[in-house]
Amino acid sequence: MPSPLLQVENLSVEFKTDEGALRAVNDVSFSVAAGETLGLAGESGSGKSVTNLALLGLIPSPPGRVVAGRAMFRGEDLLTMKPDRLRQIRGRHIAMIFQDPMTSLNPLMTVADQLTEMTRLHLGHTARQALDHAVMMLERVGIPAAARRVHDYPHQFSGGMRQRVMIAMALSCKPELLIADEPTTALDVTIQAQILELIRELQEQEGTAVILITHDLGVMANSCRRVAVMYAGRIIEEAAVDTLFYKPRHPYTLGLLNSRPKLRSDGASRLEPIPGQPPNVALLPGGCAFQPRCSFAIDRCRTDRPELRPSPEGSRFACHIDVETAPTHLPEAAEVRT
Amino acid sequence: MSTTTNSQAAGVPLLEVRNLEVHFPFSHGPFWRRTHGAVRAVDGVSFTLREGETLGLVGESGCGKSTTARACLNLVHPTGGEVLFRGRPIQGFDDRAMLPLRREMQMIFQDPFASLNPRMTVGRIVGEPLVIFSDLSRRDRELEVMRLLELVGLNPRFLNRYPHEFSGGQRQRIGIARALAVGPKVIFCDEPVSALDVSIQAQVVNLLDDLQQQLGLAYVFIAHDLAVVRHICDRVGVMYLGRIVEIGTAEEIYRNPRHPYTQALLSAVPDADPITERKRRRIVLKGEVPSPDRQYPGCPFADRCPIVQDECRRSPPQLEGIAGREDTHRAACYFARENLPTAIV
Amino acid sequence: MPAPGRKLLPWLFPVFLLAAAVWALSIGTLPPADLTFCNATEVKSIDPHRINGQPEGRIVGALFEGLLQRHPETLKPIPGVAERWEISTDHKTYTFHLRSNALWSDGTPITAEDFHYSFRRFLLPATGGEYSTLFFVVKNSEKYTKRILAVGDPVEVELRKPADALDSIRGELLLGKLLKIEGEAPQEEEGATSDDQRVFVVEIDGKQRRFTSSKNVGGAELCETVLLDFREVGVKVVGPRAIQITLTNPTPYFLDIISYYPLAPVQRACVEKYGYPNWTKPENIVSNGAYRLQFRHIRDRIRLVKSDTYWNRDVVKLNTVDALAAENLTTMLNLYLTGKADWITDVPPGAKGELRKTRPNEYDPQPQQSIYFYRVNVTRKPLNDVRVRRALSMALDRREIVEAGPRAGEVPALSVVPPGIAGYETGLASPENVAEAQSLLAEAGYPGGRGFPTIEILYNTHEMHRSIAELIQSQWKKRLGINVGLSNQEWGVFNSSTRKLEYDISRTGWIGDYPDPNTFLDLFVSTNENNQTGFSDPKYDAMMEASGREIDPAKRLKLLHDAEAYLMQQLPIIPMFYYVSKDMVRPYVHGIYQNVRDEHPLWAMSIDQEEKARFFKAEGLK
Amino acid sequence: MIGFLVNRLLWTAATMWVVFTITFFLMRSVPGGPFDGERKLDPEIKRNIETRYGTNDPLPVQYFRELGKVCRGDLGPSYKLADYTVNEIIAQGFPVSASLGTLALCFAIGLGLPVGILAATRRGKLPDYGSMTIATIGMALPEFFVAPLAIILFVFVWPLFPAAGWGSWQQLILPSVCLGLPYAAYIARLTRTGMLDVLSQDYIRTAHAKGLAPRDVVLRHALKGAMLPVVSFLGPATAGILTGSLIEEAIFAIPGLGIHFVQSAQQRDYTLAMGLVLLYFLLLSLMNLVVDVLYKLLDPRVKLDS
Repeated sequence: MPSPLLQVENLSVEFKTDEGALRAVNDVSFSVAAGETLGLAGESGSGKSVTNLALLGLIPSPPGRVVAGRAMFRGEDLLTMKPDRLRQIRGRHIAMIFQDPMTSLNPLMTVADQLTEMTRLHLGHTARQALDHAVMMLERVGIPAAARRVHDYPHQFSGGMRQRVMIAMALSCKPELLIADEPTTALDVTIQAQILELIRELQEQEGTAVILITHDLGVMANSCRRVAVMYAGRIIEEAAVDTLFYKPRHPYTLGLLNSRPKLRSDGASRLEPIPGQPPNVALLPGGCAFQPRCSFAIDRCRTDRPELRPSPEGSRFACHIDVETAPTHLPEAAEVRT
Repeated sequence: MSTTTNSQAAGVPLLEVRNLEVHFPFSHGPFWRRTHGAVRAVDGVSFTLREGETLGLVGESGCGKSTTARACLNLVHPTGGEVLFRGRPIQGFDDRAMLPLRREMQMIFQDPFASLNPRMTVGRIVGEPLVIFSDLSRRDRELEVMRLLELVGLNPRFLNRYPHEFSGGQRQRIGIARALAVGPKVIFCDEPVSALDVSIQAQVVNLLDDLQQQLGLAYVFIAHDLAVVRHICDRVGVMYLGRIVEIGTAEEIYRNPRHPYTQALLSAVPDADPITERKRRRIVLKGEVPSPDRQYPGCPFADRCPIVQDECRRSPPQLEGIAGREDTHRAACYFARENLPTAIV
Repeated sequence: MPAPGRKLLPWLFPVFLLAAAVWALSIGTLPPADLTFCNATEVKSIDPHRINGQPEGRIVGALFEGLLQRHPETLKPIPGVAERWEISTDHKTYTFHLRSNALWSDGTPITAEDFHYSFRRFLLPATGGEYSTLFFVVKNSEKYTKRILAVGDPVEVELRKPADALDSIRGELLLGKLLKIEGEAPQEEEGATSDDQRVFVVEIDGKQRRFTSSKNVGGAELCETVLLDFREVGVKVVGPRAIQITLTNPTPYFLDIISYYPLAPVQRACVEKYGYPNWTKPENIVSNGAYRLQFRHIRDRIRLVKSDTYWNRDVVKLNTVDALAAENLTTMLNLYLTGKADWITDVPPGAKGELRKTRPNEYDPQPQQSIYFYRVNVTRKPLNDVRVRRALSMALDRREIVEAGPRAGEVPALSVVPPGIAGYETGLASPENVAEAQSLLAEAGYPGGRGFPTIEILYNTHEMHRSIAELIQSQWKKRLGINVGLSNQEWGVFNSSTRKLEYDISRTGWIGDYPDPNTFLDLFVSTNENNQTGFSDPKYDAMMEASGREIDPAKRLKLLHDAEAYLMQQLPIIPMFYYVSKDMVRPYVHGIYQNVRDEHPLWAMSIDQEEKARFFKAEGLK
Repeated sequence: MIGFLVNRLLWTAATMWVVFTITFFLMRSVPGGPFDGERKLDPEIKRNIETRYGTNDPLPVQYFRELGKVCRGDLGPSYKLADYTVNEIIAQGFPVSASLGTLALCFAIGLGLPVGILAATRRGKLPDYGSMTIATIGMALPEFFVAPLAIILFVFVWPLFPAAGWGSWQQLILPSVCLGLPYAAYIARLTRTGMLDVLSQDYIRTAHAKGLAPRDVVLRHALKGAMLPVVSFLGPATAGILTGSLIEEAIFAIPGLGIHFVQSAQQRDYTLAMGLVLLYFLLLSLMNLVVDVLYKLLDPRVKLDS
């Protein structure tokens, strides 16, 4: 088996808060192979964005701090690397795109400035080369009249176009890995479809590996080959996309799938929500973090934290029970309310 | 009053919107401002809402769905058309005259946090409408607030807590409780679940479902999440550039969309089903939603339409019933009645 | 293409800042003058006929010279443009003979005609000379300036001049006889004065014509003004270099007046060519004093250079003199201490005590002919009772006031006329006597201050006035048991309140215009505008009137003494202290003498350079 | 852009007219006139002077006459500095005040901006706390305290600069530093706040993700945005500082306009006070216009709409 492009091992990230240290990412391990698309799913606060920001040393520090783990990228540990070396990797080898293209692009600089500064920095382009390259990249992401529009400011582009600019910028140095953090959440569905399609196309052409962070199960089903689901700072299930959707092993994954209304169902059936509220990472219960909301929970879940274990389908999941056979019961009403 | 029941019996809808227009004029010039044009946020929208029914309004951002709702409540002043509540026009009502109607029509918003005053306790937030609209004593008001909290699935003991102590889903429940306090007949839900986590969305959707059953509420449900709309709505209107381009029962719209825009919209929604996703064919629309500050002589969708014909650019198509299903399905497309291939598998 | 402005912006900003800095620093440096002094303010004007202040006097005194000037030490009148003069036996007619070598700065000789023109200009209503009252001792001059006309008077009618004519040129004059005045003279008003709507019927060349200066009156010819025929005024040219001045009454201090700077001449050709104010510009001005004006920078400095046409140029030692306009007293002291000013005309109150101790030969305050006093509104109860006023005065500890308030060795005052006028004995008020004061107050019906209403001291907003008022407040409270309130007002409002008698007790200062008791005592005559106390006493008026008619100097001074003694019994004002001089002068500056009017003509000054060098070395200055 | 400028200039003219009218009547409504001194003038002589200046005409007549003159750019003669017209006084005083103010601003920006940036990038560390404490004190200390202190230190204790006066570069240093200090403090605080605000933006994270060095992130991506609040502060501040400072000019004997502002009001020098008020508001309007244009140049999203 070829060594993966990125191998994250036991990553833990803490934030200092008034209530003490808050472990936003807890013992997370995963790997991404070259050219692969890994989905990172989970709700807000589950730690999926922090995980990826930590890889590039972009957590605001203080209060954030990587407390444990390794992230091997092309034989080097991103987490212990000197800042200078890490800056050479950022943008050049690992690029990121973010959720909101309006706030992620500098509103006071032209698109040309923002695109060229990367290639001039990493590829040593001259101003002329860099501008040509920027126009070429804009053309590739489908921006019409790129040679003219390259001198525009971000606000002169629509939301979808801005995200294309972000993608052009991220890919302009041909990085080996693209981290896309909720790239389509702020966009309309029609534009979302265009952007996802664009990422897929470029990925195929360049062989870029992608970590796609999303909470949208539809996007995941559409774009990912492998998916890791995070809950309360941990990966609780990791599987090939089909396995995850058709044979989920973790009650949380199952709950997520069941709580989504289906576009093509008749709409008459009642939704099955996951009860309770998303966890506050600062106040996690002992045992399994999902246990207070889990309809399968048994006594052991309250005391023992389940470790990731392999399933027959080749996935990994962190649960004491087998959702296919276990009896379900609703958690107590009082807990639902809190 | 007996007349009310009569009129209901006679089929007068709870809410009727006729040719609603909201244009925001923009103008500039030294001293004397000249109107140069208008953002045609809502441009001739008509629909009806019956008691206990849920009407969904879908469309891309900027298509005018929220403005339509606000105009119905007179939160923005319509520049044209009529809104009739139980057959009575409410246009031109000043804030005072709107008061009794605010008892009937309430609104909940996308961002529950932004719409709750952070310096007021939940008890005050929910009880505030009661102060205005009822003459309950303080004690009775408190009891009523507790009943409302219970109704939306919150612990009544939370009365004295502040909004920041709640999670997003709970805040949305507080917003719903506040809307319910005056006993409305219609609630305009403006993207009520899109800011919520997936696992919580379903809770709120179910809550809205339950409340509708218990209280006989009618909803105007605005969302861009087509799956949620499908789930909760009886009828759906698809909006584009301030107009309804297709309207009908949810079943009809989702199973048999006739407007090319509806078809494209539906085809763009990724489904949480990897196999379907791999097989499906998408109608990829060219470009983006054009600016609503222009007036289009023909069909506003013409520039992006995959099946556009010359006549589409000449005069705008009107909403017309689909042959055989005139009562339940109408679309504004010259080719809607033809048997076009639909993109949905 | 991108907008070029935005790309350049980050560079434009520092470039702009740099350019601004260079521009600000590019102002040329001036070579220092021989003598630099702080004149304490920007002068209002250098037109002799329009000024009245001491700082103005210093500049005008250097630029212009009148018929007479004053001795720098004694202030006695000494020859100026006039080399000699004759006084008639009735002491009413003075004939001045001009020296032949007196020249204007443009080289033309000064003639009697120049003085005639200047006096007429000084008196002309349109000039608005504030000090023209000084010259009212001259026959008919008051009638001329104030337009006091009676039927039958010979008059001059000044016709309307073109709108664009310079104001210094007069319109065509018609001479005639006043036949009739229609309408009332305008009444005095607070605030702006009203339109003079009188119509004057004048016979000119045997024809009757009607004139008015008001645009709002019909049926009459519009003219600039109708005045008494100036030939009636006691100013007459009696030879190319001889001018005769006739007075209404014998006025012993007339020579003091004629030597005062507002009576300096201006050159008609210059004034009428440029008009006011342009003739005062350095490039236009023609003067006749020891110095010429080189330039004026507003609020910065006035530079004077020695005039090479001045008749007495040989005595003038300093070639250039700078008068700084610095107003802040601390700043003036700083300039002085750092060697940038050789003479400052005032020092900060807080430093006075220290400077008197440490630099006694540089700062040595001497009593002046100026006084600080409180006006008492004698129209208000209970201040209309003379016993109350005397009680108030006698209850004061003036020594304590002087030491706590101005703190520069000021002298407690019990008279209005400051000491130091030769031959005059001041009439004193009763000295401090608390017991007597208490009994007077009891006599007036307020034993121990009981029943005495609260009165208020009004002063213009100023630290020193406040501290003095507070002290007086506590002295009266302690010694008389009466309650006194304090009220301060901004300068303009304060003046207005005082003028309208809207006060109980109000503070004032007064500087004598000429070295004669009259300049102080005349204030309290019923008709004097600056009386402002409501005091109107026929006996006092008569005493002052009598002194005005007396020819014999000694007898006259005795009459004035009696008047002052009477005034100090009546006490419409409560004298507090006499001011002292405030000058601080480097020891190497010679020719500045202590005198009671703080007048120091520049022509008498010199600098001992060797002494200056020694001094600077000793002080560590550059 | 042209339309915007025309519109703004029209508004400026309208504002100036309103300011003129208010000032005109306000000044004349307070007791005391320009020719009322401590000594009361003989009424006839006062009338003569008032006739000279036309201040005894009915108010409406005066109003329209003055307005007409102001419209022609003639501010009339000063009543108190009688040898000069107000135009001359402003022409002499304004360059002095303006150059002092400009230098003070140079100093304030040159000091405040780097300090603010430093404080923001070292947030919560010693440079931050230290500089912000000093800045707070700097803003709180009144000029009449700072300037004498500076004189004691740099004129007497350590004689580096002259005590007062105008004309050489040495004389400019102390007053411009003293005048600029509170502005420097304020600018430092504004820069810090603006910088912190910008540094927390998503696009700064993007810039870091691109691999830019921290210095480049701050200077190229953050500085412009952080300048926006500073620019809007500098507009009105510049108008104020260019028209002179009473205290600095008095203490350092600088022949600027600052003292005139107070004295013309106190002495009821109507024309001079009017001229200065109009000058100030004109500058204020122009500076606000400059700020708007600068804003547009700094932030392309801003639309220059009236």
